[in-house]
Amino acid sequence: MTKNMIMGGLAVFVLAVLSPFWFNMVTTTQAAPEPELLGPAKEAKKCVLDTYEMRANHMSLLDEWRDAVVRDADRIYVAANGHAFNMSLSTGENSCLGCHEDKAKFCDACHTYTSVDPYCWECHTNPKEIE
Amino acid sequence: MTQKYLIPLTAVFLLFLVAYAGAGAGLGWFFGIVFPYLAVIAFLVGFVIKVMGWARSAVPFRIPTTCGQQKSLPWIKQNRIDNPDTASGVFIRMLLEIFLFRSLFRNTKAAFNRTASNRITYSWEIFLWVAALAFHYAFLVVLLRHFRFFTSPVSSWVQFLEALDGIVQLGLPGLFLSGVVLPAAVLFLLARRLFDQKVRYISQASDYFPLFLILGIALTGIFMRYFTKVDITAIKEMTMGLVTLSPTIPDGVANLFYAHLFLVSILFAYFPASKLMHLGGVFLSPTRNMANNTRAKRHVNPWNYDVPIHTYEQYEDHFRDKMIEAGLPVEKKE
Amino acid sequence: MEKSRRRFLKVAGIAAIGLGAAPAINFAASDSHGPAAAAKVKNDTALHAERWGMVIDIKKIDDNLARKISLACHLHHNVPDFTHEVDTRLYPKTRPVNHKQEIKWIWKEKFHYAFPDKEDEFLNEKFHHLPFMVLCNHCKNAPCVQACPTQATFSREDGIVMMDYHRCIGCRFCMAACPYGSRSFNFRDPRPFIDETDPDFPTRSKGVVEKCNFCAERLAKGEQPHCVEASEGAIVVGDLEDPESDVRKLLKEHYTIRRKQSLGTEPSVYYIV
Amino acid sequence: MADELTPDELLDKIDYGTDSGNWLDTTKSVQIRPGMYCYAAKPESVETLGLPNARSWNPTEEDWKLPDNWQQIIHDGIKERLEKFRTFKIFMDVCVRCGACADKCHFFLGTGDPKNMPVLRAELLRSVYRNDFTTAGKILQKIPGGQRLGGNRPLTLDVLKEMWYYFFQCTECRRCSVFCPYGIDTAEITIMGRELLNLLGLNIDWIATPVSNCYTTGNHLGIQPHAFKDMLEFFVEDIEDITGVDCTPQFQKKGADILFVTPSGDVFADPGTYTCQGYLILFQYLKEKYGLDVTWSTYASEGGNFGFFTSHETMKRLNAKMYYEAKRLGVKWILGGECGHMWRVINQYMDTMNGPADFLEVPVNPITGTKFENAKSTKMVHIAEFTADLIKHGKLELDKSRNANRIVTFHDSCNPARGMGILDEPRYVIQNVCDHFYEMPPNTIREQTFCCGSGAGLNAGENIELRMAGALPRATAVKYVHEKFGVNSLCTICAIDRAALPTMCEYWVPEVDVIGLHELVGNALILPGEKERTEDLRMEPLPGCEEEE
Amino acid sequence: MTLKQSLTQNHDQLLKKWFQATIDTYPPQSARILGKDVDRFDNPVGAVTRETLEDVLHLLASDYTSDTLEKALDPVIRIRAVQAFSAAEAVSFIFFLKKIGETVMDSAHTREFDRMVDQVVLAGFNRLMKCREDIFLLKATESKRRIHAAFERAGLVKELKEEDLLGSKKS
Repeated sequence: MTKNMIMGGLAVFVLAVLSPFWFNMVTTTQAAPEPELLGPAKEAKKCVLDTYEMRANHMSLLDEWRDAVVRDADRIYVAANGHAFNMSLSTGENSCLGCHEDKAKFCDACHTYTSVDPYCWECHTNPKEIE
Repeated sequence: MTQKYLIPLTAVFLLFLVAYAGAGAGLGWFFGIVFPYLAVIAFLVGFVIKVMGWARSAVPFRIPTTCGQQKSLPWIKQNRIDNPDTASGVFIRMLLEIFLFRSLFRNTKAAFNRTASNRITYSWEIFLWVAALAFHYAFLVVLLRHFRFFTSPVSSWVQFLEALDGIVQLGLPGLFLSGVVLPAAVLFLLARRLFDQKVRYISQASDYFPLFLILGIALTGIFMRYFTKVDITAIKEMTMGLVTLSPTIPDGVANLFYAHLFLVSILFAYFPASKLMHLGGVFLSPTRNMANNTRAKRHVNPWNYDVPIHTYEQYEDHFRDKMIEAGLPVEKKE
Repeated sequence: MEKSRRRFLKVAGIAAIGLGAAPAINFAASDSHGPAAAAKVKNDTALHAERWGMVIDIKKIDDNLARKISLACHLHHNVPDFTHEVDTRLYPKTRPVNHKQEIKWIWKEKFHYAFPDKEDEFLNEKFHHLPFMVLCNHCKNAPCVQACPTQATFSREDGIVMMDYHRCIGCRFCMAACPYGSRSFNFRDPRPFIDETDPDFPTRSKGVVEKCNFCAERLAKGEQPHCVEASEGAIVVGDLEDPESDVRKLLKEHYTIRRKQSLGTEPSVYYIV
Repeated sequence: MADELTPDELLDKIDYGTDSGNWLDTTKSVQIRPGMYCYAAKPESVETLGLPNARSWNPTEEDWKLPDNWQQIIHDGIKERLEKFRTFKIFMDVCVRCGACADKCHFFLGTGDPKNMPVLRAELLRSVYRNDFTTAGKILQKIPGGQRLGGNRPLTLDVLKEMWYYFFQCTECRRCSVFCPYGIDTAEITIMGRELLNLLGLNIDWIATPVSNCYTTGNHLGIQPHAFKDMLEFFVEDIEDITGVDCTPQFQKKGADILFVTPSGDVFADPGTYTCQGYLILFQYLKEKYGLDVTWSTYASEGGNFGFFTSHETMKRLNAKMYYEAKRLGVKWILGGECGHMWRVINQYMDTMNGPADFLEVPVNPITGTKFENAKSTKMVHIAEFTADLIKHGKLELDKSRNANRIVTFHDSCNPARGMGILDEPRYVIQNVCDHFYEMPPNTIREQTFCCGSGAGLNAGENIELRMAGALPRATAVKYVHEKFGVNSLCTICAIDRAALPTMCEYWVPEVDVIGLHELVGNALILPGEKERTEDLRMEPLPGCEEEE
Repeated sequence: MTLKQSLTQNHDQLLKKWFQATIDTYPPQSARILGKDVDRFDNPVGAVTRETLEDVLHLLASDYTSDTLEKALDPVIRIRAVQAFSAAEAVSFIFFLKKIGETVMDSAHTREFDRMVDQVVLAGFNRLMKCREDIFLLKATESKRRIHAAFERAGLVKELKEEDLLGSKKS
């Protein structure tokens, strides 16, 4: 293998390793989102878990919920803080989207940012989207 | 003998603790910003120096290992891949070597015995090939998936890869296959080093260390995703800070993440000084990346030098009488 | 619930073990944060039964009512209608409709299809024109439950044969196992074919089987199933194990038949003829 | 091999422990065992070429009479070679010790000595390289126990002795290289190791003396020109007895078409001599029928090149004679006889070292018109290619029945198989001169062929145990076809094979003969004007001509 | 039950243990490879050892003479004769059979079995000596074949001395 080929390959490799750096220089970068609390959520102030726990753990909670609802027919979640919630993503007042009205601003902002694409919305509907 | 693997194991464990405790003690800026930058620099500089060093050495001779029929008479079928005489053949050979570990695969053929002539047995070796392939591809997928932390908006190819990797749609957050395959393959490679006597005998501490390190990286990653859970929005804010050269330490970055990042940084920094450089070496091995065509096309040795030889004249001078007596032709009759 | 999960894990294999354990670890951890442990409970108003059953009085149903019943169910459960014209503005990429595909939860069936074992050469002519409403029988010995490799279909304690769409992998073993043809498969994304989506019930996704769920979501709120409400008294649901219940009273008073009884699946849907 | 044990200890060994220490430890001096090593080079032989540190020494003695600065010499030698050979540098750096090569080495399989695993053979040098030439090694040196951790070790006398012992237990056959995911060629490392050892005068006599002979006399055996001619003339007499045709060859003929070079083993050692007679018959046939003008040379009378087993420089010095003589004689191109390492040198080194051969023509077979495109730069054609071409074009009259008593299998020699790739040409020739041909099992032929166990200069007498152990894998395959198909002839195109395999066969499979490809051709070829043959070239009755009892 | 019956009955167990013990005379790093039961061409030592031991056990269970024993032992002894074993090490594997016999078979047969093994050992020593003689003979004939024969035929041999034939030991 000639020296030029090696140098060429090496240059490609270095560029590839540095791609996260230069790629963000040549493209515009989206800033980290700040989830907004709107509507009822803004007033309620109390969610199922505290904020950090919710940010880190909500997917596991939802996983628990769906099993409880579908398999055990339990539909009410009495949280550790004493509040009762409707174990539903989108139906009813006391459900997730019942309180956090704006899915785009509440769910999607972070999900899009971190490339999380849950398949929840393939079936569950956002009441707002249904005219 | 046991220190060969106990020391690396302890080392990885200590490194983990140092970062975990260090981040807890407010040294997040070091483990999250300073060390990762240093590691990337060490990785690139080390890698380039190593490869340039290889490139600087000459390739005096064309010595491919030929694993098939040479190009000879037109009616004899040449094995163009295993005994290539053209650049395209070499290219395919290298492609198969790099992407499918073809030479390693040669190990895996079925075998037959005296007693059970029809029984096909697969040796332990096929699993070496399977595990090696699984390990490298899983590692690659894991690495590429992490681009979701370095691009914003996240590129579509990353999302496609994630969808592919998460195709089983199991659990929440969804299971990534690479997350299962990678540790499994590492554990196999580790078990092989520990329990196969011959491999154990040839293994050095420097063979165990990267395995433990990668296992540590994989496990911390898996823990963050599936078990202890972390706030990835905050983490991405931090990683994006790193790659846009405006580092920040946002609130809510878990200590486990610092440990994960620190182990990754160690891997990067350690890479150029270790056997992991086979990543670069596999492209450069002259026994694989050259065509077997020296008889058709002259290969030039850059440092070729003249050597003293015993010339015909010297030879004839020495044996002239005997040659004449035997009736052999000579240049000078005297 | 723990029990059923564990059984599922056995099926799902090693890979899932870590995942399945994950929430358990989480909640052990998160529980310690609050003074009281979180609890999952039922609605106060929920309807209960030892074993839910249904009695359908065929004599009270005419074609009109049958259509109404189906419509009520399908509308509220977002059951797609593949004859529906797709709104190309919302779903520009949807391929043309294949009218052979059909998804149904409760529908009108001819007697000799619904009760092939009871057919008789000299059967009373009227049977041939009666609209037999058929749906999932919520069998006591449901063959579909046995067939499901992921336990996406399971028997609830109250006798309802439920589907957990999250778990369905679309293998369609259940469809092969069901002797009543009560199950339908989503060969394609159903959403474009739902005229008016009911926000109170999720839709399904491509590659998932679906069927009647006995309106479990309504029973949980203390409401009667949609079909019962729409049937003008022709359909009654209640507890088969309770001798005082409406359904038991009807069974006592009338001669009833069940579909393909000889198979031993023990359907929970009875027909007054 | 394990340390010497008393019988008592041996008997208690049924529950053998698992851990047996670190191979890096050379605290106990390496055990150089009789039967496994070759005698040291004689000082005279080393001196002939002016190689350094010629002296009389004995490997089994404690003192190897090394120069005072021997460590420096090796260190500098490694350094120089790292710069000169990318192979060496990369092979030092990239091995991951996956173990794929471990059970591919015939010496490991035959002797059971774990240090014969190719990876460990290379690690002998690599451990020193890591210690002296890598940053990590230099850092680890400063930490107590760090050397052990990195698998590094300083170059001590014991390490040197171990290197000598094991680099002369490698036949540079490259079988391990076939299986290595990075193409690491242990043969290449052995070549470097031997070069380094030669800097200290640590060669073996079985290499040094042939090299010295070849340099001065023209061939490994030191056969002087008149004796060389006598030998061939003696063959001519034999052939005349058998066929009634005079095949007298030409020597040093200026302006001949082709210069023929073959390993001197074919001229002087049985059963290679019969192969040599085969060449003579072929050339006579071509001369008579087509007027082909072939000349031999007593100056370039050695195709083999033991310099290859000494150092690149020595290889070049010996190899230079072929082009030198071809130029002097003004031939068109060179034809090479059946030989293993000779062809590796010709294929991979010759043109680079001593070319360009622009004074020669691109080889064209004057009889068939075939242009040997694959040899258009080196201008040197393998006789199997040449004969295969003749047969393909129907230019040879062959009587297969004369080889009817031979049930043949073909042993691919390491160098032509893995350093060149000449696999199908000899098979084509065999199938055209014999009726019965059977292949050995697929994992023991072609590129996976097992070495004869005596290549790369290890074909001595004193190390016969090593050779027999190393030949075991090859013998097992031969035995298999012998038992299954009644194979009685092991055909090969390598002079070292012809010298080594008869001994191997005698020990492991006594009923099998070793035979050269052109011996078979010579038997089958119908010479113009020949009398009815009753004997083959070995003067044994042809099939159908056995004496009535 | 006679000893021979017992041998037949315990054949598999005896073979398994004996093979393992024999293979364990190699360093453990090698023993794993040699002991694996795959391709006889990729692993001739292991395959030949197993086959030979099996043949010997079969022979012991039927009729044998010291000649047949020697013949049966030949393949494995032939290998061990060229490996770096001392004479004691080379035949030691036969003695292992005594210990294995004790653990596997009825103690009533122990003495008889021991005597049987002694015969095998003697046959083994005989064969080892033959193999070693073969090797020395090969050394001599090989150098003769190499040059001597051809030279002699050509009448060129004048002063080849014994030492020259055997190499350069004196150097």
